Amino acid sequence: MKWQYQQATDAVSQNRKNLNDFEALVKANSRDMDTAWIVLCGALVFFMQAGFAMLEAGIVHPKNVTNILFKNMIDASIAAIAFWLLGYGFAFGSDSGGFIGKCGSACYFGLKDVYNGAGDGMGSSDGWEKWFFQWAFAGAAATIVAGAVCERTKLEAYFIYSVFLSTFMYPVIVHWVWGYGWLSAWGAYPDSNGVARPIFNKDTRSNGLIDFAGSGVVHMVGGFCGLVGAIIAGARRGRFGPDGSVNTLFDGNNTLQALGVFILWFGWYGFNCGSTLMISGGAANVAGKVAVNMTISAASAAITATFLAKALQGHYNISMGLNGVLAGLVGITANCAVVDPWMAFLIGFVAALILYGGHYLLLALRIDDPCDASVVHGFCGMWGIWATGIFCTDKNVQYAGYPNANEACGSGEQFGVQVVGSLVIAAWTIGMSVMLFLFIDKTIGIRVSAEVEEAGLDISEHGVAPSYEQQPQVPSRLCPRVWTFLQVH
Amino acid sequence: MKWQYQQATDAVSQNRKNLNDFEALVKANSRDMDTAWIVLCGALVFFMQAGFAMLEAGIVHPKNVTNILFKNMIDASIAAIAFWLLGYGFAFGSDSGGFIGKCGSACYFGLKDVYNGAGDGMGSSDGWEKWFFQWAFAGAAATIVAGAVCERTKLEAYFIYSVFLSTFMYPVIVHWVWGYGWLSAWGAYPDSNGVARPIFNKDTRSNGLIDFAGSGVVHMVGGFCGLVGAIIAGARRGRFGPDGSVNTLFDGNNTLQALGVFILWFGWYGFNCGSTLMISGGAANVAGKVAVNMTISAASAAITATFLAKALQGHYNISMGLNGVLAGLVGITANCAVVDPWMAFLIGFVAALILYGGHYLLLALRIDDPCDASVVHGFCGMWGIWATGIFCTDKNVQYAGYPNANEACGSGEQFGVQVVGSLVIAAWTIGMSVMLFLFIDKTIGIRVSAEVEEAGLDISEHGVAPSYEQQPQVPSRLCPRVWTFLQVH
Amino acid sequence: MRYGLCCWLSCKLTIDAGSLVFFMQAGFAMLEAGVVNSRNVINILYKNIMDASIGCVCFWLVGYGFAYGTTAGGFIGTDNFAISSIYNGAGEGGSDGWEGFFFQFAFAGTAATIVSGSVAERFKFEAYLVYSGVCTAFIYPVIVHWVWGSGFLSAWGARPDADGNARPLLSGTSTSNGVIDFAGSGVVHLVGGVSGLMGAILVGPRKGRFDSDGKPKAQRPHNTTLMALGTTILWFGWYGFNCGSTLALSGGAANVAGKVAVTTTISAAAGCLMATIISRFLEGTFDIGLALNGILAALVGITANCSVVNPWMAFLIGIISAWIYYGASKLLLKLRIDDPLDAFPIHGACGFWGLLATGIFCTDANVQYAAYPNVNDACGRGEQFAVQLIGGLVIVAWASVMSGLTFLVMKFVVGLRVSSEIEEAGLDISEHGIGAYANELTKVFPSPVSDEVTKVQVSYE
Repeated sequence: MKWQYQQATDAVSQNRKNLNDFEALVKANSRDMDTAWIVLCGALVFFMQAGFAMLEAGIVHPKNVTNILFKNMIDASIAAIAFWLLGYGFAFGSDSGGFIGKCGSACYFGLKDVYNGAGDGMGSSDGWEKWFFQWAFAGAAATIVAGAVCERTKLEAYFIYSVFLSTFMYPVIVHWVWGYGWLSAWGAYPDSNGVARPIFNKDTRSNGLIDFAGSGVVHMVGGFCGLVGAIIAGARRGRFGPDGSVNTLFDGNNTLQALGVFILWFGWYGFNCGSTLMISGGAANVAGKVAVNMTISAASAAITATFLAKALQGHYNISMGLNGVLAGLVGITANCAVVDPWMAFLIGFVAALILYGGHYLLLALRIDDPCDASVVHGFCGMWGIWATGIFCTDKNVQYAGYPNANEACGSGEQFGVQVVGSLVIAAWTIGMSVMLFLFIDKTIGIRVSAEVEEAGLDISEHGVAPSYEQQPQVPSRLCPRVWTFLQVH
Repeated sequence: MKWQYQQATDAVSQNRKNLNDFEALVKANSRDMDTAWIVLCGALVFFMQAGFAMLEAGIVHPKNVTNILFKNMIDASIAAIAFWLLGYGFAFGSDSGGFIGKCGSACYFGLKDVYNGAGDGMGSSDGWEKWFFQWAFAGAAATIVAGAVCERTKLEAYFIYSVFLSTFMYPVIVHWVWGYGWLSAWGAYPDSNGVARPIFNKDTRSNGLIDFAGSGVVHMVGGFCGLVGAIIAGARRGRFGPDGSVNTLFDGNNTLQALGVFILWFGWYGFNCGSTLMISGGAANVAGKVAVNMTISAASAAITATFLAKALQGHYNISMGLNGVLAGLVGITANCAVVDPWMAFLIGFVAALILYGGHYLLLALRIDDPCDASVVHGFCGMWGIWATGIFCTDKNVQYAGYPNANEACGSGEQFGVQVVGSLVIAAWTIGMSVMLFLFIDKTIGIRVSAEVEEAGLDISEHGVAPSYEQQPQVPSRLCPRVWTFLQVH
Repeated sequence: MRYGLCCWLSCKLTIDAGSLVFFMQAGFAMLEAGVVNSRNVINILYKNIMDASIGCVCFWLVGYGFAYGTTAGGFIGTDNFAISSIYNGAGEGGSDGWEGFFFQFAFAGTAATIVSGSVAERFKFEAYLVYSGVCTAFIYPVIVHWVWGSGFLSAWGARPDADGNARPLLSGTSTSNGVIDFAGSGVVHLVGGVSGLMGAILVGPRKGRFDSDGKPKAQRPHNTTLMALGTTILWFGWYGFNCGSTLALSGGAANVAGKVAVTTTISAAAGCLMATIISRFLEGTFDIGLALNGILAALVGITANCSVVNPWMAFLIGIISAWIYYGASKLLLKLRIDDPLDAFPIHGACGFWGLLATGIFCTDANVQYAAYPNVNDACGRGEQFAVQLIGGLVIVAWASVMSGLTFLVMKFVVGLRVSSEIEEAGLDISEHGIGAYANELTKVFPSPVSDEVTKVQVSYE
């Protein structure tokens, strides 16, 4: 009997051992799924660089196309080096007073604490893919500005701006909102058990700022920085007549614009869906919901902008429609995980109105933002943050995986938090950019000379021939031979 | 002793409990993987919109480029709203007599039964990602028609068509073939145990229509609808001379066409591989097989079309080669999971022949389909459905995960089912589109005036000068009303 | 259950990554269309579409068998032609291997398409199609077999020891690794680059590329928008190329994929910045073509070693890649070799550098992390560098001899080069029946156009 008992006990503990192995395996699989998801989504987000490049190349005058392409290419590269050496450490290193990351128990300068085997090898990742995903975001934030200051700024000025943004200005906001900063939902103030608490109330009744995929962190930063740059650089020559009239300098290349917007829309599925940061444990469901909401918001904004333009301008204005898509996407980015589809529809609708109003507001203020980057990304980004407070429900916030269970949305507190958060982000961005661009302007100068601007930046900075506009007309490309064949047979 | 026994029993049941937890965890992991897979593939399918836009912009005359880009942008948006509010409910709601989905035990109008926690949270998804994936398909079906009716139809007519197709015409066929409709392999007629049975035979000996990723459901619908539209709208002015000659109106921009085709080919891997609808339970193997088959078919069709054109026309005609890729992809779409690679090679080969024959057939019939959409998507789509019946093997059908194990392919019954199914789809599509386009023609008119067509749709409908022509004298694209307003204030 | 779960993960990654690699075809097409003269654009686009198609058929029928079939003496695979051992249920619950073929096809297409850049604007279309078939059917698969299959250079080794554990050829024991070429600096890029060089030498420079003194005339890419689009698509696709080369996700391979994404990014960025600096200070202007090629050169340089180096090494590799690209490009001009797309400097020279850099920078801990099968100290001892050097030389020898033979045979059978009149008029008119293309192209993708293009267009009218 005793022997039998021993046998049974052995079998049971063997089972438990197998069970533990199995548990480890399943956890490792979950980790691997999550990592792969982030790598793939990160690649999609990177592809948005191609979208921005095409969109902006389709808007600027042909004499400046090479210049804008160059800016788009170089800011992704600068962001990679800057974010590797410093930015990522400022954003996600050990918290220092809720303000910035530093080198403490976690040190990410030069990716120091990301190394082979940094995770425990079973349930947690080594963290390589997180840098990759965050870099793609930093690159997107940097590249937004190129559209606002194009056709008149010095390339060297853009280098300086680009280094500063991805080294310091952007990472600090990331730390505040997505790291353990003072605005973060994961919070800077641990309670006695070490559980993080958001700054507002410092207990679980408050959420901190909810910015799921970066309406504020990425788009507002890029958009407001672009706005400041556009103001300090001043309008392009001839954009505004002495009598206050507005001149269209170039009609734009709609094919490139449309291509750019489609690529951006495509990459945005990586941007927003990937911001679940994992797919295991039900996060994949959230990713699905995010995809639905952002599709509906983009569609709603595109349709609204289209018919608004038709009603007010008398034409189906494709630039407005394309920018409508982007406005809808920017607007839903903060809240894609915490709203329902019908709310997404409304968010897109309002985003299109803001786009329309913002476009004419800038013109009325004589601010020259050729790509409307500050409207699409800045204003609609701010709307996205506010819309989160207006439309979020506490149930949805739980579903999206936010850590504290409370009724901040229902009680309206969340809206207050969102407004405060958006103002803080705007203040930081505007303050830093004013300093930055004024510094550049006083030292090397932000703007190219009038002759260079007139001749186009491609010649002066890139040494390439002027644009195609002197090309001879070619009436038809019909090849007689083929058609002769067809007409004979 | 008894106490020991109790302890052992407890340990065993504890193990069993743990085991159940793990089983649930593994199931949840599978669910999460499936969901993530569908989201990624859906994004790829959406990217095909960019491919269609570039392809079509590369074919139409520059004076109509903005118009075709606009159509591509707006039909994806209209499809999103229409499919959200109604279409998805018609397609996948509770079956009503095998014909259409309705609001029953499952109600998907306005995504009613897709909500946080709709699945059981452990083994099944909430269903968000399914809508996203299906929307991307609906957008693809809608956008095909734009290529067939381009350069001469009113934008408003296109809006009406687009709403109707994605609200009703397309979802009904989805219900028939992929939902629980009367043609579906999952069948409308449950037996006494509630197991679904296809309509033919109503027992497991029959499969229903096999259309894995939509040669029929998506491409035939788009293609035949485009054919009807092209006939009712009539040929472009000057396309056919009075003596029956065929004139090339514009030779096309091959860079854009090639870019479009590459993007489409890329997105098609999401279209077909994602149609496994999951990745767990061996479905990943099927996805791998699908990728192999469709690659071989596309390659075979491209090579065939190339050398056919060289032999018959004396030139390597790139348009024919590019359309060959698409023809091969459309042809393999229905059957990519149920054929072997050598069959895929033959399917692509025949698709290229059909493309070639169809192209000249349309010209001989004086039907003007500028992008050959009805040939590539309609005719080759029908070939895809038939090829499924010709080449499928019962073993392959099992491997692809179809529910009934039988010998329908071996006995040839499947071929009959495929022929019947394709005729039904063609009849529905043609019938509905004739009604739709005639209705549009009798009310608002389907065709722009001769003057507008001559001048190009970009000027009249979008207020922009013919694309890419330099217009130094064009002062502004904006309506005077707004400008007066702005300048006064 | 266990194996199944891993399989689903791995298949998923492989298919996703394969699609990304395939999308690089679009990148190559756009890049090359942007660089070549506008009267040859259709020709280069068509070559890109055809080498994907021909590559697929040839690789399916024979290439994949040569690459991954049962080895014959470590030299070549001998079975699995027309993927006969891939069928439903081949894996008995594991992966059936369909996705493996798909992923490898995407690589084969890449290797073939590189050559089209070297021989652009003067090569006969038929000759290119034949080369493309030979490359994907034989030249490329054999090298794949050597390095990634069970061939004599492979880290998985051709020589089993008594226990059946595969051993690499060099040293024949687990103390050696074989050639480490994680994602194909050598296997894919070096092969494409060297073949392209042979093609460029044998077909000769384009008319007017060098003046009578042998001085190169300035070449301006006619369309920078297309080049930028193509390069960004390539960079995007490269994440599939390198990350997907883990070939699995489970068992920690996803971590390696994450690391690969990081090192790839840092190297590309470093290459771009270095090329920009070179351009500014040696050429006097911010030349976008140089900077874009710097990205590609750095991506090629990191491809072999993306999994076995640390980020700071990736940074150095990217910087050096830009210099190697620049130097090789100048060298070709000195030697009067006309390579319109700089395919050899980018893919050949930097591909070789990638192999060497693996030997220089690899650490044994990193090699283990990247899941190479033998635990040893080959990197620490410096043996690995010798292995990489030998491997690189073997690849260069094979690729240059085989592609040289192919081109020579074709030269005497069908001829390599189009007639002087056709070259003058552009290949689009003669081979594709379409001409006067430039105006439309430059309107859609606004960009500087060289005077030469304008002149040609005028002469058509």
